[in-house]
Amino acid sequence: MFFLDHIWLIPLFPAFGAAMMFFFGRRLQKATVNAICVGAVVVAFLFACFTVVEYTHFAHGTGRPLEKIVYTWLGGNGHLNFLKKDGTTASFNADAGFLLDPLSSIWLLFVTGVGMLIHIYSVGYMAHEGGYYRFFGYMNLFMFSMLTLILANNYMLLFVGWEGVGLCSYLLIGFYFHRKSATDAANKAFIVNRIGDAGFILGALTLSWYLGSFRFTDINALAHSGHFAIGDPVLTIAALLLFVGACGKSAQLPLYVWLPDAMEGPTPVSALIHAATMVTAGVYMVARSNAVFVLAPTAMKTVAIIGALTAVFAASIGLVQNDIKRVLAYSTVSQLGYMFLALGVGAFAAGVFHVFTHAFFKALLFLGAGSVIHAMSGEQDMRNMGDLRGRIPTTYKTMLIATLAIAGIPPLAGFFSKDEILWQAYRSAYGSFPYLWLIGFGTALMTAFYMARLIFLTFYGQPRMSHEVEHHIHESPKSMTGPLVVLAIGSVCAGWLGVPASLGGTNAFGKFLEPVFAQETAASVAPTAPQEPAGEEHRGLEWMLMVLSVVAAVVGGGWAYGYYANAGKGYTEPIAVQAPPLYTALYNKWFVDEAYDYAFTGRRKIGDVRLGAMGAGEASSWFDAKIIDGAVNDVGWVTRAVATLSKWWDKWIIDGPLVNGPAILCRFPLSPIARLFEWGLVQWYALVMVAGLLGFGVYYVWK
Amino acid sequence: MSAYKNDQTNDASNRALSSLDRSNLDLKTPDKTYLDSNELIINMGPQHPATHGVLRVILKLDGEKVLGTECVIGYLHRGVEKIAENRTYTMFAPYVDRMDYCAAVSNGLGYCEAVEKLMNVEAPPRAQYIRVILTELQRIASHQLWLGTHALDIGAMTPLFYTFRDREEILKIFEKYCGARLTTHAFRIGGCQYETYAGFEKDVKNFLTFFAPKIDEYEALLTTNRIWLERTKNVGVISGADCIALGVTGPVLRASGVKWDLRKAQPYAAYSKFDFEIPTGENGDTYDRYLVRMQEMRQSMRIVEQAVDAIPEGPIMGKVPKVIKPPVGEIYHSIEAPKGELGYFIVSDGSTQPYRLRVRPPSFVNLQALDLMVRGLLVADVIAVIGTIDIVLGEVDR
Amino acid sequence: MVPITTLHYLVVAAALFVLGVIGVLIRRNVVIVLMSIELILNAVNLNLVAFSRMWGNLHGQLFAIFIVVDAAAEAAVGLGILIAFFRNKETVNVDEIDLLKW
Amino acid sequence: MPNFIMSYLDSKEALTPGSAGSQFWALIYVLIIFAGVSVAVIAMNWIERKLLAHFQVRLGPMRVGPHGLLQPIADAVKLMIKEDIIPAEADQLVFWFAPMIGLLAAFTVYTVIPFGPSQAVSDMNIGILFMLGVSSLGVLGIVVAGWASNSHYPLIGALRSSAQMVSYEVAMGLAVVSAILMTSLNASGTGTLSMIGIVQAQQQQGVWFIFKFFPLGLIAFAIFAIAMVAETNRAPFDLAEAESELTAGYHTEYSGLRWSLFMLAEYAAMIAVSSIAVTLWLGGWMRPFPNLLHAPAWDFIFSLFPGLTFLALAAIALIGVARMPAHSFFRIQRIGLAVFAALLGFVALLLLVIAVAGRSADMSVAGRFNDGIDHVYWFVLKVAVFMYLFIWYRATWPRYRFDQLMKIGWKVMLPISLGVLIVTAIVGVIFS
Amino acid sequence: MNLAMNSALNSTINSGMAPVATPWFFYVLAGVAVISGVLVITRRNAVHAALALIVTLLAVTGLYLMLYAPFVAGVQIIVYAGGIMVLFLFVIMLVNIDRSSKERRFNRIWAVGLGAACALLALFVFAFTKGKALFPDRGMPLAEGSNTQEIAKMLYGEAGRMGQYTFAFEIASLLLLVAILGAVIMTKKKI
Repeated sequence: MFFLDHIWLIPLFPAFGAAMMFFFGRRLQKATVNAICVGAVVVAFLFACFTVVEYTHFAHGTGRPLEKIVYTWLGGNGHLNFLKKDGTTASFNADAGFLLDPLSSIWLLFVTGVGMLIHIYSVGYMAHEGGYYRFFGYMNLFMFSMLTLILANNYMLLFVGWEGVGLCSYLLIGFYFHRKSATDAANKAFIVNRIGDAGFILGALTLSWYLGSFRFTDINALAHSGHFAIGDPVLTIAALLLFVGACGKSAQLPLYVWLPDAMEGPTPVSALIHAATMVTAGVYMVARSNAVFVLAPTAMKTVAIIGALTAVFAASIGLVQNDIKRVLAYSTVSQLGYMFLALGVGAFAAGVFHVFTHAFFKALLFLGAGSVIHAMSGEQDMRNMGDLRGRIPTTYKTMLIATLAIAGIPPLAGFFSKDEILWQAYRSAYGSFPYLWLIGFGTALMTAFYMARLIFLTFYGQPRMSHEVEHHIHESPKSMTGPLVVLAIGSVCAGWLGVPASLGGTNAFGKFLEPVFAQETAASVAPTAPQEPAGEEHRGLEWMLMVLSVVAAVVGGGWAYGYYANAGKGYTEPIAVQAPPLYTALYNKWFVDEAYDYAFTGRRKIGDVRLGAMGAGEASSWFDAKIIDGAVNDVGWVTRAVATLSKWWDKWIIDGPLVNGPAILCRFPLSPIARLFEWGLVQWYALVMVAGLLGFGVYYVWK
Repeated sequence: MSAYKNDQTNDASNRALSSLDRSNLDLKTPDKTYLDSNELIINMGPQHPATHGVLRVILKLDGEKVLGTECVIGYLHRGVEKIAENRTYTMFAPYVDRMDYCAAVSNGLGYCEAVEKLMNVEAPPRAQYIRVILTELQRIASHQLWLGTHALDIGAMTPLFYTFRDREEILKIFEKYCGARLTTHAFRIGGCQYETYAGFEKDVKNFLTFFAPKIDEYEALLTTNRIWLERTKNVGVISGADCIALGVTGPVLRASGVKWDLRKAQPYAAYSKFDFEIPTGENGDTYDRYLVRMQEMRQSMRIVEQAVDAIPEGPIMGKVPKVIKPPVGEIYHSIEAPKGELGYFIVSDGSTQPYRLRVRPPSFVNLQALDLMVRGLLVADVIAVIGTIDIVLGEVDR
Repeated sequence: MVPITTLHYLVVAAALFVLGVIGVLIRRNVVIVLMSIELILNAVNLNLVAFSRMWGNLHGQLFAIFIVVDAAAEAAVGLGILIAFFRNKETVNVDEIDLLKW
Repeated sequence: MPNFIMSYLDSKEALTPGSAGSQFWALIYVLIIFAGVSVAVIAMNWIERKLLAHFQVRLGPMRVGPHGLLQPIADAVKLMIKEDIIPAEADQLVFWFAPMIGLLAAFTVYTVIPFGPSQAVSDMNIGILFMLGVSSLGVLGIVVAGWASNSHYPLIGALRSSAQMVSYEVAMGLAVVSAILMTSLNASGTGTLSMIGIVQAQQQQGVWFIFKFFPLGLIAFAIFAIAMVAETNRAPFDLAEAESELTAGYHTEYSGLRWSLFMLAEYAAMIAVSSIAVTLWLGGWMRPFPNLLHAPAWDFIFSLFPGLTFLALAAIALIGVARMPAHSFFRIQRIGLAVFAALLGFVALLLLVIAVAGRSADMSVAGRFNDGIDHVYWFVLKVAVFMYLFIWYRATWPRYRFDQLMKIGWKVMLPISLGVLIVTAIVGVIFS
Repeated sequence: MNLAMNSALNSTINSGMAPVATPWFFYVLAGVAVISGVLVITRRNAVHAALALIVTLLAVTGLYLMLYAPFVAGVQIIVYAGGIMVLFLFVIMLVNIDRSSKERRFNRIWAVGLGAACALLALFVFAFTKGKALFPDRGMPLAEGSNTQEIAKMLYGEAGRMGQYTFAFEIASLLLLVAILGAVIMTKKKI
């Protein structure tokens, strides 16, 4: 039980690395930085592995959570109390506590694992960048925050991690702070995340106000206790608020806008934070709060719809983007939409499974893209690439695998997880949502298309880059390709953990997670939607759907092949040819950023009017100048009028007979007498003394 | 004014060389730092018993404390250097005796040696020895005069009479040798003017035996006298570095711990043949200067003793033409006069008269240190310091 | 000749006292004002000693001695103030000592 | 003889004229003392010059009279007929009478100096206080002289010397107080400020106060001896007239008679303070061991001393005559010196006659005269030692600097004298 | 002259230790005191005024001696004439400015001051004439010879008892100490 007892050490390893970088990083050699930071993550990964192994022994398949409270961080002594909704008081209590259950085990493993790989990759990728120690310090700090997030046993500590990863995201997006676009992107990410964070903290507080605790175990227990009806409005509101937070962190509509811009950061950062780990924090949080969501079907539906819309929306944008990282970014958003779709339809396990597989292939894609960019001397535009497959073969191969995986080609990882989601959407335990399936299906088609487009534009066709760049193209170092290969293996194999029963698999992944999600199925769902046995009768339908999606993938890929396989300089976009307005809309990301600029930030005017934050500023400025100041000025005018009157009164009445009168009185008859006593001539005072002496003398002599 | 304020203590080590900057010394306007009636500007001299002649020292005082001084010189200016340009080399020799009239022999030695060097002739050994003997006797006489007047300045009357009594013996020897007591003109270019008289050696030896206990007598009066110690210790302190910066030489320099004596450093005449030591002081205060001069008298006696014993026979004049016409050129030659480095710079245009003659008088240069030495001290110390610098106004003004 | 009685002394003392008062009241020089105060104190002393003689005991003389002590203290402090004042204003005229007037 | 003359002489007690109320004799005494002190000062002038010269291996005045004996007279005449210059910018009036103040102060103190038990103008109850007070008035003369000259050096000199005198007065006064304390160590426990009383107290206690409570008395005496040198502005404390610094100090602008008055005052003050020292610590007029050697025979032997001293002086003069070169040039000098020797011899004879005549008649006029001569002789002898010391100091020591002087006065002498005073008081209480 | 002296002699001898208290002395001393007192307040030059004050003080000292108060007289000389007045002269020389001797001697209100002082004098004269009978012709007997000792006894006490004025004496010494410190601190240029 050593590792379980010392589970709190896992986040501390990267924290140590970050602290070292913070205090001494400037003076350290690169090798030392590597040793400390990468070493810390490696140790954390190994520690995590052993911990999970021990946990499986501990749980014995029951999935009982392991909760370890290190110390009480906020409240807990009874002095910090609050009033619950039902009128009873509860003690505000936030622990520095750690919760390990199957859900967090999975996250723990892939966060540390993928993180470790990306750290190793970064050693190569960042070798020639400035701020080396800074980068790794931020990365380690991110690892610490993320691990805190996933190991937290309550919303408050989770929020600490949540904010920590937000901070690290901000810092790393703005890593090239000398570039204005980078700092702008960082600010954008930070601000958009703030919206989500506000929702999250409100949701968490609402929950505790309602349930009296921040602890997941307590909340789960209460939610399962049956005291709360399904559709309880407070829980619905709380769930929706939490989802707002998830939208922010996981880049869902309408808060997804920061993620594509976040590609300004270094590519490993994009891979680690903005593809594999941090953006899944929202998924994790919703999955973690599943008990609450289950009691709020409205919220569930919202999640599902938002997820589906996000998926198709982002995929559509991804169809026409030219920046290789942006394509991947929209792909990420789209895939996150898939996950939320899964969560929304109640397929928590499927969603989590997709997170798991997605972590591999998306990290792989990003790292591969990074490798391509590395090879292209920093070029990110796919229009200037082409015919790279022979020149950077390892990257090509691994990226191809990842593409196949994300497109859903069996038996690669994406196929299993995506089809699980689609199947669940079509027919989940909570109901049937064919239209959502349809959206998902369309998205899958688009996914296949844009991913194939990426591959063809990058690795096939004719070389479109300049000669200097072409001359410099080279395969990346081992520290970069190594992780690619490992991740490629993961992309191939990860899916096999969750081969559905319909394909003769055991869905071990779902089984492993079952304890986390099974209870509410039993507790609350059963009455409303009777458990349908995963019967044989649906297997045909399921297969059919699988075939359809595979076909969609192939078709999408085929289209892309048709259009892009031989793309030379000045190739044409098929959509631009077929539907130029649509292309414009897609190319400009549906004008969402512009809309936000008009509506929220107010950076752009509609006619003469500015809306949004700046508009509010202008409006309040106008209000201030015209209304407030006007009122003040009017008051001033009144005051002046009164003052004129008062002055007249003062001058002619007060100063006249009342003030100057006595003064004149003093000056002529009185002051000479008074001045006799305060003359400033010492001898006068002595004279007064002599006068007194005379007076006494005369009195005594004549007495 | 701040420069003065910092000089609160007598501790001269606090005073950096930068205090040499005398632009602060504004004698015209009184110090307005605080309204203080104690601020005085006083003329010490030119008629003053303690300025050793016609030196005028303008003292700016805060009460009794000296804020600054300014020496006004020139009351005894006779244009010696200008006169040289209108006299032949031989004719000019007596004039130099009138500069430091307390050490006329040394002045003559310096001049004669300078001209000899210019002409590239050498005085014969016997002349060299006679020169050494007379010059060292003159050094003793000069120091005696200094001791007497210095002690008198500080208030001890008696040493003056003692030293004058004993100085008389030296002057008698001079008188017997060349007929003059004060402005001797004992040497000529190329050697000595006169052969020694019969009994010269005996007289000198008699003097040495006579004088040895007399120095002890002086020292018995002063060296351990408490009041003398209080008046001279830590008074007029000047560091060796300051001395060098100001060009101060002679006993003043040596008392500040710099072992610099031209008799050793650039031996002239016959000095390289004699065994003697250079006494030095440590603190550079008035007391050290006193001790150094007392020691110098003893050392001079040693030199004279050796010289008298080893005086060779031979001619006393070198091969010098009747008409002295040095080759065109210039020469600087300096000797260790009793008061410091006495230098002659002669420019010859090949005629019988110097084109230009410039004297580096030790008194004049040493007098510069007065301001540095007395700032922050009291008026009474100014007297002591003027005495201890040992100036002769005839030499300062020339 | 009239024998000298206490009254004679008192008359002298009164004369000195009045002279002192005049000095204090009309002289401008602070030093002289202080001297006039000494004059007043002396007049008082003379009175005390005369009465001591008259009553045949020494208390008057003792008082006179204490007044002398007091006069010494007064002179020291008064002149100290004067010096300090002079240093600041370069005047010893009492009618120019009027800083507190405004 | 009128009564007012004889009544004093006939009185059975040995009283001073002042105490006895004899105004006539007081006047006589005053005249005698004034003349005597003036002569002494003039003699001092000669003695100092001669002694100083001999210290300094020279002869000093030799021309005016034999061995310059008439030099003081010549000096006096010269000073008196010299033009009395008063600087134009000086304060005429003050300049004129400033020397008088010093002279007055210096001479007034002689009214209470006891040359003998009755050989004083008056025996004041506050004698020593009077002496200190009046001698401190001498400062005024110096200050005023320096101020009136309206010149820098005299002003500085005046301020210096007045500061010096005021400072040393403190230590001096405290030393005096410790001696006065010793007078109260008698049966009644009351001391005295009377000069005669102080000497008598020494006689009663059988010890000179310099040896009392050894070394307390000696320390107090030493402080007084130092302070009195400073008080009279003599070397090594002669800062006020340090000729090398301030040309001549406060009397720089003075010349002629007025200058000589300053000299007179200075020497008179020297004698006066020496007299205080003698009175307070050295037994005043008492001959050595009056209590041990009190037999009449001893009285007689000691009463021969004045005559013998003059005889010795006459002998010295005769030796001088004999040593004169046998040259006609020295004839007048030789005759003069011989006459001087004869004069001294005559005085010696007279004194010896008085000593013999006054031997047995105790209260006779002759006896009292004899006693008086005796007392005055011993007193003057002791004072003469101090005068010699003054000259010796001057020949030997350099001059102190002003700050050193002040430092010694306030930081050394004052604490020591205070300490001595306190310890004396404690010891006195213990032993009385 | 003879007679006067004789009578004086007789009277003094009769009264034992009486001082020479003739009226002539009194009138001379009183006259000197008053005249020099006038000089004190009229002299333009402060040094002259100080010298006149010294004369006054000495005259008053003489009066003390006539009043059988030799100790007070001694104190007067040593403290006043020898100490305070030297201090005055010192200060006058320190603050000696030629300006002051060329300015007006008297202030603006001199007439008023003089009037008040004259009124005071008139009051004194009136009081003395009115109360003349109250003063005895001769004083009570007062031993002069032991004056100092008597004063000492009153000041310090005797035979182990504290004197009547011991506390006053101590306080006076404290006052002096304070005055010394105050004067020193005030006159120091830099504390």
